[in-house]
Amino acid sequence: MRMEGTFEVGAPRERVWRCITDPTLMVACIPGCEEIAPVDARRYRARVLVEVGPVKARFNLVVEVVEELPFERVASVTRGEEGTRASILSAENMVILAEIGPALTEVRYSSDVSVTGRLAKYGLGMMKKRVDRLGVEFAERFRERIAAGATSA
Amino acid sequence: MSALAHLHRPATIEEAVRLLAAGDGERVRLLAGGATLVAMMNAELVDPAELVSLAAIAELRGIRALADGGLRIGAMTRHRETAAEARLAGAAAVLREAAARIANPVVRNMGTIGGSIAFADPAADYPPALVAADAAVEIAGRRGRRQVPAREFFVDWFATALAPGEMVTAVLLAPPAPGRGSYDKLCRVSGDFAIASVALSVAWRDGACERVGLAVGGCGPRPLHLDEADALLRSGRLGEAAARRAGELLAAAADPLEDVRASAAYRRRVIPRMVERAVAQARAQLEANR
Amino acid sequence: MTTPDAAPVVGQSVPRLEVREKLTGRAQYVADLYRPRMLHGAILGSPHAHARIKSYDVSAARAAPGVHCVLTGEDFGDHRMGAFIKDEHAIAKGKVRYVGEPVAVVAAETEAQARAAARLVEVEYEELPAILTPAAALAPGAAVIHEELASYFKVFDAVCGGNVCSRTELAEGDVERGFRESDLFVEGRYRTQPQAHVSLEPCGALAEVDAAGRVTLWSANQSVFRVQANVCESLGLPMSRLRCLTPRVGAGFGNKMEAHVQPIVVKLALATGRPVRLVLTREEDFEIVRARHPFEVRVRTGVKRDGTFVAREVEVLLDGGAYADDSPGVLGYSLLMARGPYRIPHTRCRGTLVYTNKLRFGAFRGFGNPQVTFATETQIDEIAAQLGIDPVEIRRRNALGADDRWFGGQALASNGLPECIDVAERESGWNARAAARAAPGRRRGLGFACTAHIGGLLGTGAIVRMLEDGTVVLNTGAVDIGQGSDTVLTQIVAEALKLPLDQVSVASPDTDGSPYNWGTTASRVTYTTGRAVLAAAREVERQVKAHAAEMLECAEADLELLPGGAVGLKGVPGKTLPFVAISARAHWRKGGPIVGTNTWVFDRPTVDPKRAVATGLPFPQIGVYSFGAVAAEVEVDEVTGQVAVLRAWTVADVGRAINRASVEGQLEGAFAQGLGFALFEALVFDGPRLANPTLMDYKVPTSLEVPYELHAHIVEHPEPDGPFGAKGVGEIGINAVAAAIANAVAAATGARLRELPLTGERVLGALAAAAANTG
Amino acid sequence: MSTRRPLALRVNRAEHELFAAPGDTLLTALRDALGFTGAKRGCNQGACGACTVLVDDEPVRACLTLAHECAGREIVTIEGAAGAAQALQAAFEEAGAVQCGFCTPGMILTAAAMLERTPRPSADEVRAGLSGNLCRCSGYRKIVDAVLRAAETGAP
Repeated sequence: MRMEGTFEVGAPRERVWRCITDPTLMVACIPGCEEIAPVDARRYRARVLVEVGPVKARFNLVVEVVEELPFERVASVTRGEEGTRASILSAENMVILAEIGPALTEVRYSSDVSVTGRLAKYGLGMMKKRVDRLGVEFAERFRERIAAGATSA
Repeated sequence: MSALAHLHRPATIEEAVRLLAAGDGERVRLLAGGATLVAMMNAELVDPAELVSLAAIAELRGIRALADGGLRIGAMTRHRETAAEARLAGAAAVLREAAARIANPVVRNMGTIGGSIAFADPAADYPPALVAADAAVEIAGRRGRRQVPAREFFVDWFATALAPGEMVTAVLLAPPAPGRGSYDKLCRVSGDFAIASVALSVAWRDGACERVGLAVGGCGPRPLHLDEADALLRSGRLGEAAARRAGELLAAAADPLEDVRASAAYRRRVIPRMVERAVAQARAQLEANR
Repeated sequence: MTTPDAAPVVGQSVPRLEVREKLTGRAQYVADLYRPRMLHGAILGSPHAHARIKSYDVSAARAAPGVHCVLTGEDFGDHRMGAFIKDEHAIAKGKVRYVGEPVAVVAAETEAQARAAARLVEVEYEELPAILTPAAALAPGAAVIHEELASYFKVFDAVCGGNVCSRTELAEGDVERGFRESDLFVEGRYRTQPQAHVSLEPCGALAEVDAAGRVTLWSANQSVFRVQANVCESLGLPMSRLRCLTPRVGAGFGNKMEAHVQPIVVKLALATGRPVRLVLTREEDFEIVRARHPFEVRVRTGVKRDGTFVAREVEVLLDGGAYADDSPGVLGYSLLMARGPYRIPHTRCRGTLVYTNKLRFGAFRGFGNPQVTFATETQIDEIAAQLGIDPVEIRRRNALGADDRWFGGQALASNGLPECIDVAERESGWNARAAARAAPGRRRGLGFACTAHIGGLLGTGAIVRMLEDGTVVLNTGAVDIGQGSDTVLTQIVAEALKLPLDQVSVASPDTDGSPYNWGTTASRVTYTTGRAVLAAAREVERQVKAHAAEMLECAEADLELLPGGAVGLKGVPGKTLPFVAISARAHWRKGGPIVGTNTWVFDRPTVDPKRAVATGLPFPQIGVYSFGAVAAEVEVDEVTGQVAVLRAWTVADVGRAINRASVEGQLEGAFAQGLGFALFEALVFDGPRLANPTLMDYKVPTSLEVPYELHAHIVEHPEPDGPFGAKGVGEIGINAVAAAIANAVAAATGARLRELPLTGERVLGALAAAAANTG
Repeated sequence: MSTRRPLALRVNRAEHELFAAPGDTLLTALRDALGFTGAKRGCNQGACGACTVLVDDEPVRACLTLAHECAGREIVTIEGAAGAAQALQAAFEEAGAVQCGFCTPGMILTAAAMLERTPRPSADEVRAGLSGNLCRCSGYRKIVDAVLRAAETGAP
């Protein structure tokens, strides 16, 4: 299942870069994200609540940055499972920043998400919609945060 | 392993609401006919700690006429009963036809209208029918009863206007009006969820449309309905041009799924075609009645 | 004189022997078996399509409540199983090759405990690139799914390497010359989808170990002997240590022929010393057993202007999934069927079977024939349309006749194809078909297609034993999976020995006591096992007569069997001996007791090297040919493109129908399964993962999709060496259904679809395209 | 964690005492606790119909019904077939409507309830009435014929 999208942020690319690499800010932007904590230089641990209709699943994820080109792009892989091990999630993610103007940055993101286990039985269409919407919600929140000047950097 | 520790069987709505309020919407769930909830429990998709069975609450059962001639369909009314209800005639027949298309005879014998709409599967049959019929949903909570128009009840994929701790107690219909109600479902095999469905409810008097309700199921997070499309059909007297335009508007407003049943593109494509057919059939009946 | 007792039973619609137990709920399937102190098994499936297993941690699972045993690939030896290529471990070892592949198994006190514990097994993986399509598998530099393929044991001369599991070629004549001599050729590419068997009973097994360490295994299967071979191969167990039995089986269609959970269950029982049962959930049954191969077929046919077929070239590409299973057989068989039941002097068929990181594809009713028949039989309609010849007429002109040979060179000892065509044409009202009977907004069309199928393959045996009281027990090892073979074989014995049916009992298949039987597959039981049964019954007759001759002091040749279980001296009324007298004596005399046995292996060569060239074909002898024709009437909804089948006629030459109702039941059931294949059944993959492994999302036909007007017609052209002339019927009914329906859709709409299933979406698209072309 | 509680079920006109967890389905109780294995687990999602039993004369999916919801109700499984169900058993045998048999108990009980409501159904009514009970073997033709046959012979 693939999720992708593009949105623009009214901020210089370097600032956007600092935001997307700032775990505190990402907690606030990722829908359902309850916690992010760095494990080491390249890895984060995250807890995310995914709600699909009446079904709620809390995933414990590890995000590992596999490639980082400062200010331009970051590739990561996500692995994790529900607390009960009932579903397993893995994803390959890519975020690419493009400078459109001095204070305008385009964020392109894509993620190949694979879920197996109980949630996988739940209907492909719904999961896709849910994941697409997560992307849109993320973009909205991210823009809001940047507009509000919220960055620890 | 199921975490279910308690199965309550309250005798009144108030008691059910009290038991429900003790949970957070995930830990405690209402059990109506079981057709959806138990299936989800078997698939380990939900794992409630407590269930509140509504089976023993007399007030939730059956269909009765209201003082104004309207109908009150209790939340625990089985699809089979709704499908056989003679009073759901004329414009209200849309509900009866939708009930008759749900799943199969055995599941219709188990599933209830309250359970179905509270689950709010956008590909289910009742939601577009209730929206087309402009029904209202009666809701009970700690603070008493309230009514929500069906058009506002369905909020999102599997999400309704029910607040935490609230339950559906009935579906309310205005007094049945002469006219035509129809429900057309496109699905892979009989009893499957809809790829797309068209619910149409037309009330007429003396050969003139008084009210038109048109809703499409399976093509968005909730039943697809546009006041503008209803108005077009009414003012256009169910004419071909109005039907075409209404179908186009609905297709443009659709946000269909891409799933194992069909592609989003196909769903968009069939919406106007199914709408035109449903309207043409209504028009033919209206003309025959004239 | 015929007594009511001894009315002929062959050809009659005798009710199933076991029908009362099925009607009253007493029939026991594997899930209905409970043993004292029985544990329950559960499986942890792989979340990855392709990964190396780096480590396991089973400590949490072992400590979970009720758990007796947790096993991973490390607990299994390095043994592999497979019908054609031994490439599969009992559970994943070293690598996982598809999502859902068992990586760890648990036995616990309850099913819920076992499932919960399985999830606690920690597996560390190193992911490898997932190969999800044949094209990706064949791409240069593609990750290799079976690195040790070259070293695997193969039962045939497999042409393999890289991700190619096998390549097969079969050719007759000179195809280039054939195309040069053709006036017209038509070419097309066709695709078919993966279809799930959906036997209503999910796969399952129950194993129990005795004090000596010998295992008894009950399982849902199509062959106790294949189960025994698979389990022992994959566990490195001597076959003498495993006894395989079968309770009632809730249908198979191919998915219960080779192993499913049997090796796992046996291993768990051995590890715990307790009986262990594991019945798959419906979802697991979808995800980890097997399914029908998706095919890509390219067909090019050259014809004369008068409609005579001259040349054909076929190329098929099969996605075999992660393990070979029965795939090499399916590939070879599909090529053998790609010429169809027609004379095409110059034909060349080539096929490639590749490994991918998906669920294994394997045997499924039709065995590759429905896929190629969809391609070839719809192409014939295209040819007919281009030449302006009636579709039935062009088939009749090219149909194989009595003196023709099958592709590859095998002679046909019986051939009812021309009659099948006539019957389907007549019954469907083909020549009176009208285009415009449909309601407004709907279109109707009638479609036609032909097919043939083998019944045969490999070894079989029968023991007919007469008891002291003159009744008999039949023991064949053939599993009745619901198709009714126990009844048919009993009818054969009863007819041969002129016994009432109730004096023949059937022994349940048992690897300890039954003669070898390859299995309930390849439409083979009636023909091959029936032949053994008949020969064994004849042997009983010989022994009975030998004893009777001593008793009556006459020559054996002067004796005859009398109805009701007796022997009499020909022409001398009153000089009779009932079986009870003969058998009782035989149990005390030299030459007794009376036991008739027969074993044989199907032995007619598939390919005549003087006529055809074959490489990589895994079955040197295959079977005898049944023939069939299908006509289907459809209605297409112009608004949605949805297709409904209104009426259908399915005709088959089965040699001789031993049990008419059973034969009709096979043809009707096969039609329904073909209808699902034609119109909506499809396994959908989301990347590497099956997206619809439930009956909510994967739909099979209900009683409303299958028309009530489904007419099965039996044509009888006896096979000379078949039992009472019978040949196979299990699969023939499915092959031509999708093609007939696609031809009907084309007749109704002018839209030609080359990809299955014919969903509303595709038909609506084709309708629009057809309208654009003509408009 | 769920604990098993005592439960009295009336099955096939006899009282049965058993223990069942609150989340146990009627199917689990019938099969594992009481040994009525005629109800089959085909999908556990209500989609196949192999588990269909009668509760107060109406067909239900035993896999979607909680056992504790059935206290005080009259449950009939194929093992307790009576009346129309018996006529159907005979008709299924005569019509050759049984193949693997896995769908048969659910099919017969569904048909029995249908015949109670519609004693003389048309073929299409039978098809609609059985549309929630999957059969993968027969193509349904002989099953529909069997129900029509039972309706004829069962009619007063």
